[in-house]
Amino acid sequence: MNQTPDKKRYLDDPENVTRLWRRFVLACALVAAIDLLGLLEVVYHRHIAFFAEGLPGFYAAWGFIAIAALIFLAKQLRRLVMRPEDYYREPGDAD
Amino acid sequence: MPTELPPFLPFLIGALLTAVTRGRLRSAVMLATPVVGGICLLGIDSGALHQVQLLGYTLTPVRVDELSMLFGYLFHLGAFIAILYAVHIKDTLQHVVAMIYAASALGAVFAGDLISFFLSWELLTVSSVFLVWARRTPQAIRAGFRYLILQIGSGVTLLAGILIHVHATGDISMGHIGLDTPGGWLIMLALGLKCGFPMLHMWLTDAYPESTPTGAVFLCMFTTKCAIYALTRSFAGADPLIYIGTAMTFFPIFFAVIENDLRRVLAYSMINQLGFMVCGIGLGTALALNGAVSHAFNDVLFKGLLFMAMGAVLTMTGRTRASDLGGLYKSMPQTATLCIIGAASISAIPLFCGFVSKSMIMQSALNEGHMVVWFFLLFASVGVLEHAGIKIPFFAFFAHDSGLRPPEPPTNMRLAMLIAAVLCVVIGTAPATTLYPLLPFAAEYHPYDATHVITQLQLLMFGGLAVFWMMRTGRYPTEERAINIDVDWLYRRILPSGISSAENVLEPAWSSLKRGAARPLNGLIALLFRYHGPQGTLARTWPIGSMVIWVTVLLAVFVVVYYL
Amino acid sequence: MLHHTVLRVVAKLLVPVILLFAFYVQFHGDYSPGGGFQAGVIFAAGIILYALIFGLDDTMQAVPPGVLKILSASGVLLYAGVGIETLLLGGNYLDYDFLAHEPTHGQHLGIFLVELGVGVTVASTMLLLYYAFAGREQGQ
Amino acid sequence: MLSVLANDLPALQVVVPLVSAPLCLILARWPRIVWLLCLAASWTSLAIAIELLDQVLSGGTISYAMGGWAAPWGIEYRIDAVNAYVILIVTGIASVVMPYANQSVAKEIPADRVPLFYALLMLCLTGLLGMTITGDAFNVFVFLEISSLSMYGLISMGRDRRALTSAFQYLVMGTIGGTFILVGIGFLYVVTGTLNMADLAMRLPEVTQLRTLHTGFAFLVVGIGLKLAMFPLHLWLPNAYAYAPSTATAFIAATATKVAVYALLRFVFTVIGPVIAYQDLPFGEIAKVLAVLGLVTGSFVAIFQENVKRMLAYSSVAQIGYILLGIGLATVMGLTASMLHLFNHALIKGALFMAVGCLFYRTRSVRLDDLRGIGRKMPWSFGAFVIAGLSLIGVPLTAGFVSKWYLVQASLEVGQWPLAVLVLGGSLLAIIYIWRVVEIAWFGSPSTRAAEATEAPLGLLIPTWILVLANLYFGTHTGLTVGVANLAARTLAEGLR
Repeated sequence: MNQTPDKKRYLDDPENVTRLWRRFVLACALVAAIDLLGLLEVVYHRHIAFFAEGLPGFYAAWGFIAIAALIFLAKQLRRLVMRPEDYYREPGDAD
Repeated sequence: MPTELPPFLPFLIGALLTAVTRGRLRSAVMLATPVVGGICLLGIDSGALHQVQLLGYTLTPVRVDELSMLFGYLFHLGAFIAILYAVHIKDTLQHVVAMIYAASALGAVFAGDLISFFLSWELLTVSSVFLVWARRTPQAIRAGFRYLILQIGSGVTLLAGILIHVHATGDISMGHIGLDTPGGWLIMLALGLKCGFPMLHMWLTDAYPESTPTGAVFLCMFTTKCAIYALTRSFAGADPLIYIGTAMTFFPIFFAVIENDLRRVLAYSMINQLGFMVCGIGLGTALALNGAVSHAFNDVLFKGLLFMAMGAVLTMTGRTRASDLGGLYKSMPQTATLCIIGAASISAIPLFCGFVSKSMIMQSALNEGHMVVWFFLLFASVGVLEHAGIKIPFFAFFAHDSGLRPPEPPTNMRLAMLIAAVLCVVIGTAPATTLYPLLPFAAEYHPYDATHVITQLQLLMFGGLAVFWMMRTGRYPTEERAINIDVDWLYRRILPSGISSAENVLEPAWSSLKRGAARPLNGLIALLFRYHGPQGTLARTWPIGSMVIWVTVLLAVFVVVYYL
Repeated sequence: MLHHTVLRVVAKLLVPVILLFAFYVQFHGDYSPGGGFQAGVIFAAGIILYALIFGLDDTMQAVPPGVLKILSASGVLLYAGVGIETLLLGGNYLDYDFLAHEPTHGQHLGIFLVELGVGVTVASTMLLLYYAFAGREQGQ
Repeated sequence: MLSVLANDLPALQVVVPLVSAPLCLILARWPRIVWLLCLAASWTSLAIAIELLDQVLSGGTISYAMGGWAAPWGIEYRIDAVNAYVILIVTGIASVVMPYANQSVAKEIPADRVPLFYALLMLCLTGLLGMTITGDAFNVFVFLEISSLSMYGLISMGRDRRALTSAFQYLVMGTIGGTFILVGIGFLYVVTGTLNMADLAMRLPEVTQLRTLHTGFAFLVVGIGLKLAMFPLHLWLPNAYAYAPSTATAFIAATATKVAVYALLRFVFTVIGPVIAYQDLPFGEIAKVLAVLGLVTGSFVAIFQENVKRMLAYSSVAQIGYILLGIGLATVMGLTASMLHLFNHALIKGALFMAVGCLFYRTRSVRLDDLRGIGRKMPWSFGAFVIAGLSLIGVPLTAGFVSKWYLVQASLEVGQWPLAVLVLGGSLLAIIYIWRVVEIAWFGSPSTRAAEATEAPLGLLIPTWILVLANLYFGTHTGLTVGVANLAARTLAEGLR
């Protein structure tokens, strides 16, 4: 493998990462804000199939909650199913 | 020029030629095969092209209609990409079985009757297992055996189902079967094993990650898609499939979040994607079925792309564990970009191909009034973003720097990934001119309306927000050098330990049996050995006297029974 | 056995008579009780008596096992050959009527030949069996 | 001359091998000529068998009076679709085994005994053909003894010392079986005063309630059951098959039990009649129970065997279970399945034992341990084994599939679900024991014996592959086999309902 020292990359600087993160949060806020416009029928007509869909910020909230719940539950699942890496290992196995 | 060439024939011939040629010539032959096959396919007539008589039934090995054609195109496309990806390898075995594997997949989707379908189905099993074995590690060999046993089990179940179905209806055509007869249930069970129904999915997550880097690409393209094809053809609108499909989208995402091996994450992700398709098949409306098959189409592209990206990482670094990787974007920027395109596609981000097919299924669930199902599907869609959309590229190419600086993979690998990525974007941006005309069922659908795009963006961006927020705050589960047990634990751990404990209890149990005590049931296999093993009562060489006693006993039985 | 003079003398007298009787049973078989099987057994018995008294080696010189093997096979061949001859002459298998210009003669001839075949095979096979067992004892 | 003989084909069918047997001894000095003679004899037999089947299919039953004596008094050779079919199986196998014998026998049997071996082989063929072709009950016994005695001889010529004891065991058991058959025939003679099968069939319905008849039938079934290795009377079979010379095993395994099954069918359906056997007496039930026991036990024992030939022998016990199952069902479909499996199993086991013979030719062993890694050294021989094994399992496109398909259909037809499941389950067990061999012989690292092995000579490979290809051919072209088997089954089942 190529072991020559790397040049410094944009992402190597934690400040840049924080900057990106902030921009991402901002973008999210903007996307969520469109919902309000949708409510007012300004930009587009919002067609919904059932009531929950029509709640402002429903999709955004569901997206956030779903991931949070998923990760929380998955962490609990780990307690149940996680095993050491050599759990099934038999003599003579390659790494 | 209309042709009647069976679509699987070019690949079988290709396999033969691949076996006897070497070097550049072989590469040319391998790449030409799907091209030639595809050209022949373009001009193929529709209808039952070939018929044979067997056992008093009329078999139709080649039957062409829109549904088969869609999968026919798909498999040629997939085969071309996968072959291009694998062409640099110098392993004759792998190349030949991959060709046979593609041929049998084509045989399955063009089979017009159940017996031809069964034959292709079995060939699919036998050829694919070699792609696992070709890794040639002890783990791969064992995983291959487990895979083979389960798949043959699926084959036997299918055969039993076909026998019963044919016996009940007298119809061997490969058409709608439904769940009215026990035969139908058995057939669905067999198909279900191949497309990863819950509790039957473990072979997928067990064997695929053990296969060769290139083999996994083939594997992810054909076997499960054949099952999806068959379910679409034979079980469209079967209610249980809706709930089975929902469960399939739902449970693997939890495993995927905590799994360390990235190719295994992809395998879980695959079950999840298959769940969407199965759900669509269960819904059974024209829109839902179109959604299912088009999602199958797209899944071949983006799942293939992801497997190719991970295969490239595995080829260049020799590892696929999230805990061993990270920071690879510095030396593999092209692979990283292509991987991100695949991740965006699978996450169904607008303008990528996952979006234009998955939304059809979601929309049908809403149209049919399956609210609960829809909620679960929505949950699962966000889950996809987490494990396939973010986790895969993030842990492989970014995250903490592992210090690995592998070069980019060989040109042919990058080219194959590029083709898949371009197709992902093209289909995602212009579905109405590329994918939709191929769809077999009549249903109008426009994915790009403002509501849909905006809600999807909200869903995914906030999902992403949650992921990055948890990562930044340390709530995200760390990558552990560990494995997670799954259903295969039952036969990899419980069964062997059960047998060995049975052996331990057997000796005293046997003596207690002699004393007339009850026999413990769990020593079944050991008991079988006791009687049937080389020294067992039923197998050892008997003294002539004992043999003669048996003769006498049997004669006595006959005489007594006859006298009664 | 070399010293049992009485036995040797009696046997020398008896053996030809036994063989003669065997031939009688053989050739008279188609008229009166008897036939190839009995004749063969009697003939073999005569030789076996000789072997018992005068030893296996002398007997094997007089009646070599190689010849016996061929004889046992030719007996069967004779039997089957008669059948084939009747086939060739236009009859069914072993239909003796066709063997001569007249059915009765044909029957005579047919039975005579077939019984001869049986006699030869039985006698030689009996002797072969005896040689096999006796030779085995000698070898030990 | 040929036109003279055209009407005598039934006699020639038996006489040709019969004449060649003593000729083998007379020509013993020239082993090559002996072999050529046997080859010619077996091929002539096959030609006669084909011609006979053709005549039967076009012109119906053929009757031939031996020695010109008319039927009830003289011995009658009576050929209908059933035995024409079985004769075809026997002569077909003989014609393939005979070319194979040349090199195999030269390697496995001391030179001075080779002509004897061929003589016995031809006698065995004579006996089997005679048993099948004759229409006289007592004649069946005579030919049975001819075939059995020669078989004992053939088995005892195996190189392994255990061949002698196995042959002796078989001798005792076979003699008991023969005696039982004789006793059974005797009982039938007592109640009817005739030995001609057709005549017996006419007279027996008058005496259906006689205990003598029932006892006679019991003796017959047990006696024939011994010869066809019906569970639990199969105990002689594994050793006999395992320690006999390869050629003998291939020939006997593919033909002897088949002819015994034919004898059973003949006695049950033609002589005794299905009405007495299945309705007055519970023959069907007993047959089914024993079939199932044999099927399950044979398969399980096969799984645990360390000796490939013994494994195949136990598999034969299981396969006979399948055949017996079809007979036990007592429907035209069931009988068709049995007749089909009679044919297909002959092809399968013939091919398997010949392939094992090829392996033995080079390695001098049939123990699984010694065959480790042999697959890669002898790919053609081993490939033959695998394809024939697939046929044994019943993979579609092979002959084995066809008969199992019919057997399952037959079980479903009479509503016997569990039997259908059992047939399929038996295939799973077959997968296991065939797979065991494949795993060890292909994936194992070569044993010392395997490391030195090279591919078997063409003289062995070609006949083996002919049978293997026949397995594939009859798996895809079922017209001939199914048609004839069905005709035979309908001939047999005329008395059913």
